[in-house]
Amino acid sequence: MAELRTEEFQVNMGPHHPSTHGVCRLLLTLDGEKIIKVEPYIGYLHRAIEKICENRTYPMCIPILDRFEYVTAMSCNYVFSLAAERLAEIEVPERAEYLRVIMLELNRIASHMIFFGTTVMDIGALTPFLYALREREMIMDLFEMTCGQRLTYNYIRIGGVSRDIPKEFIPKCRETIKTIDEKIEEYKRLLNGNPIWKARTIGIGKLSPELAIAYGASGPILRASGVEYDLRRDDPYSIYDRFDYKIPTYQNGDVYDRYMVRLDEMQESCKIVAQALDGLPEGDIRAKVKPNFKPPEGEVYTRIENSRGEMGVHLISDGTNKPFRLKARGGSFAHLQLLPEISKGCLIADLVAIFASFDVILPEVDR
Amino acid sequence: MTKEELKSYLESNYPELTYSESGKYDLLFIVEAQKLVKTCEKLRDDVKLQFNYLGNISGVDTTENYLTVYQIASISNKLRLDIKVILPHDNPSINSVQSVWPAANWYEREIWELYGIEIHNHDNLTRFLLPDDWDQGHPMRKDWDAPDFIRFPQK
Amino acid sequence: MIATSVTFWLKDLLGSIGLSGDLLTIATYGILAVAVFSLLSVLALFLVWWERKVAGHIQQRFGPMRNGWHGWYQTLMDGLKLLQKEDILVFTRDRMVFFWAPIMCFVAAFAAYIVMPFGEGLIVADLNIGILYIVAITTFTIISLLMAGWGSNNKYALLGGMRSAAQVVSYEVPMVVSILIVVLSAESLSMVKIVEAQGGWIWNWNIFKIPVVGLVAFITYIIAAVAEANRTPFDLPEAEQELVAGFNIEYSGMKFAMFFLAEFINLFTVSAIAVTLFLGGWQGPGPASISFIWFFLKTFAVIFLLMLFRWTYPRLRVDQLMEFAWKFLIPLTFVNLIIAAVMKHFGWYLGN
Amino acid sequence: MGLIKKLPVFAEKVPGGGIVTTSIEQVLNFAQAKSLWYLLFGTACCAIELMCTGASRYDFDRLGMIFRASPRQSDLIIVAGTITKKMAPRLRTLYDQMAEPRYVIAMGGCTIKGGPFYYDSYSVEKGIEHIIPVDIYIPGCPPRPESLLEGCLNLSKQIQKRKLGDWQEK
Amino acid sequence: MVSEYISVLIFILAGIGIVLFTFFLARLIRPSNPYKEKNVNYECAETPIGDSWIKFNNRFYIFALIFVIFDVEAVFLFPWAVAFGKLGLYALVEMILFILILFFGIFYAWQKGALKWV
Repeated sequence: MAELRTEEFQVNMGPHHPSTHGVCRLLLTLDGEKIIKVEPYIGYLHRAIEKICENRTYPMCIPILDRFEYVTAMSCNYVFSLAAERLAEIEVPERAEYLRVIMLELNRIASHMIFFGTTVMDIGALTPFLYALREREMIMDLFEMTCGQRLTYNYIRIGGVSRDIPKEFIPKCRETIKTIDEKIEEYKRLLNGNPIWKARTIGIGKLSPELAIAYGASGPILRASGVEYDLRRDDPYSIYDRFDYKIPTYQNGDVYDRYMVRLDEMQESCKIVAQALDGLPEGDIRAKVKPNFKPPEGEVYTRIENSRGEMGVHLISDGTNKPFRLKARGGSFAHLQLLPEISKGCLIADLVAIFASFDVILPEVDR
Repeated sequence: MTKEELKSYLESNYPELTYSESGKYDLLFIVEAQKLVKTCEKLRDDVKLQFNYLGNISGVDTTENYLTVYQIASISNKLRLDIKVILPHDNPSINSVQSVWPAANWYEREIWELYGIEIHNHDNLTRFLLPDDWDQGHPMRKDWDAPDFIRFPQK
Repeated sequence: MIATSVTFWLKDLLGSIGLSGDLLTIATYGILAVAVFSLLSVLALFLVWWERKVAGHIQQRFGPMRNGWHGWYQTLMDGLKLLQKEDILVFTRDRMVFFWAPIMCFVAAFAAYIVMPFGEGLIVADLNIGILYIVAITTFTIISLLMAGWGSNNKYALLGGMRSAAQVVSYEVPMVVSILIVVLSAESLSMVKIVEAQGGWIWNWNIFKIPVVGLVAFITYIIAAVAEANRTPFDLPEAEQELVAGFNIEYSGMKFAMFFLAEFINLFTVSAIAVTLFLGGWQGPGPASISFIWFFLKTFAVIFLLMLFRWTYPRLRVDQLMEFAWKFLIPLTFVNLIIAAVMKHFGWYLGN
Repeated sequence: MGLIKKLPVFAEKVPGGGIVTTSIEQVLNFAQAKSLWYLLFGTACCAIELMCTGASRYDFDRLGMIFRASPRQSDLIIVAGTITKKMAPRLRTLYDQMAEPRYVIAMGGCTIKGGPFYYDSYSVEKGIEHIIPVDIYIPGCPPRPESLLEGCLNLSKQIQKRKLGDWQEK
Repeated sequence: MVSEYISVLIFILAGIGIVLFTFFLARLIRPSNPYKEKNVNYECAETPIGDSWIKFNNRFYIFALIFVIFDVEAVFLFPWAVAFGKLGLYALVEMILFILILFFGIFYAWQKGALKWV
């Protein structure tokens, strides 16, 4: 075909756009429908969490960090508590560790449910979104009966957890993870055989393992590119070494693999929760921590495996009751950076699919 | 490689790195600002270490100095390491490690914006987290103040 | 022409009060136009409500519940509300194009109903080029969408309009060729004749009458029709997740309502054509006076099928959509047409 | 244009005209109140609860509320989540671009007064009422879906109390 | 006596009339408050960059061109289909040839990459 000269034009995608999952602005340079260039602009949700945490005592930081990554608020609670515990060298009681694992894994499932729903919706199927949220509600019920909140929990505290689970929790939790496990099989049946779904996801947004590592990708995105790396196993924390679970890894690094990794991960999380419920010991739920918690001077970088990859907290203490510096690191920050690299030359519809498959959540980027 | 082995390996093979006691859980080494990029390249290309993954870069204002802390990891060898650079309080500047880990791009932009640390050899230093018409300086600095920012007294 | 035709009945009625000549014809068609419009408004209101109920039940919720029994007057409220909405006129728009696009969209959808046989004798005018006329007039929808996209001077709208033009144009060909198979079988373009040719038992319906070929033609027609009506999985022109709202992004109030109305009228049109061409139209047991019931039952069944598609499938990408049309659907329909012609020539048809 | 505003003036002169005005007013307000299409807009935590409210268990569609992605076609903007100083002008733009009559629900603590946590933050807008006029405030961090539904029902009641042509004043 | 095709004209006029009437009705009761910020183009709450009336990517037009060929073909096929019974074997063979020639056309376009999107 002879080259006909056409004009490139620039379109703003966001900050108010249904598929940016929040307030991210992508400045697209387009030629027809083809994307020449993507420039992310962030900061529309920059709430200065790091600055205001320097102004709070340690226990007061936990509810603020809830809002750092509200879809998996348990992880935020946990990573901060872990950092503080490592600074002050606090031993956490056995039962608290088990409860933490149960909550973290349930929260991971809830977060992946949101991913599943929004991704499938962005590719055009509206119904699975509602199915995913229906299952998520069951987990919300469990959280609600434990800590009274649906989204921002403030449950995992320095030295343990805030309160014990009620009696009805265990049977209900078993039932929930059983249902969810079945439902995930149903999702797979619903979508994986669908030729449109396959055409829209397989081979789209390929991410090579080298590029993924160079750009600091982590979590499911790294695993979808064929790098078997999971901080639960490779940088052990809590009691994850006691459970038997697989680390789902796929090789192609496309949208489909990122989606499959997360679906499989939900099922693995169900397994971990079941084992943790079996092994749940009796005992204290919190170590003795003074209300005016003052860790000794020092600094620590703690990282855990969140549903969006490596979530880290760099905590510097100067011996007072307030953190001297708190730097929160979320997986999405690195992933959003990766977006311009792999979405060159694809169509708008693909960009939406890739963005969705990264499962970027904006407060984690903007903080 | 365990933590102790890594520490002794780094101490024997990397004279430019000095061990710091303040790191509580992970290893923390201090490097001079001029040697940063070279050392990082060496760490990344070292076959025994392969620190190919940059997790995070934090900027810190200690009121006497500025620090940038690089949290790096090796995916294949499952190692963790923190590298700290101490910068002077007047006109702090540092070389970009973007050539070593492309991931550094945004972290360095953030440090440039929030701490006012100059980054050399960076390809895209533009407004980032703050509003486009922001003119109130670098908010993460400890001495930063603004009318609607309330600082609580330290106990 | 049968005397039971509603047009002739109306003509008689108007003739008896003293009208005659051209004025009589014009008055007759004028009254019928208003009648068809009323019917279509009610149908569109019902279809929107039904769509929301179907969507709700597929998604394990209820859909509208609060406004009347199971929300039966919900869409009426929506319409009344849209009537009260401000009409936003973007400064940079193209005045004429922006204004005429919704009108054209509605008129294109509305004018197709001249030749729609709702029942035996329930047809406005049995034009002898019936089906060709429908194909021609509904194509105006593309132009209106393109006009809407261009006239708004909005990049998302422009992309939506361009997409819809490319899409409808591509799916026009398989649709026309699928229709040709029926024309070949009935040897007429008149909608009434096509339906009458399918009288008698169920195997006289075109879908069964031409073994296999008829079924394939029906399926290709439905696929093309879904694309023509801009519904999922081919709803690219207004893909919410990609183009925010597509071609109608700048339209508000009544102008948007016209697009909305036209969309659902088109949905009914394509289903009614599918019924007329392939599923025997009004044919069914019972006297002629209840034939319209059969027509509506069948049409609603087809619409229900299209709704199921909409709420279960993901959306195709624009290049995949085009490739599917040009590389698969068009060759398939042409091969199908050749086979149908050969079968017709050798008389391998069922029935009649 | 805007003839409806003059209707009460005419109607007063006609005997029984008041009844006509009132009934038209009631019908129009009822239609508005029963068909609130909300703008798909959320910034932070509250957006997740907004999503949950649209989903199966709570189901906005029951009340006749569906989401529209374009502000031109929506009646209601549910400001779900923190509005920062960078986002504030964009929120104003969005509000400006909505077709009247338009309503605003401020959902969650951040939109009411800058949130329970961000009172000393340099980048958070302390309440959206200095950006756009608000009809309903829903407290909570984030509010539960039930309270959002309650807020929407209250808005619906509020709309039904309006006088003819009132919405033009805003 | 006008033919029944006048119905098309009447329906189109009636359609336009009905829509204009509803627009008029809406004009009576809707509020109207245009101001500068409201009437700028919506582009995800940002100010639009540049005009959207530009030389657009030609992809869309190529499909339109190919479509014209096929639609003209369909127009030829309609009379053939109607009169098929009377024409016999000759028409059948003729039309198969005609379709095949067009097929070569589409394959040519396919080979040349005209059916590829990007």
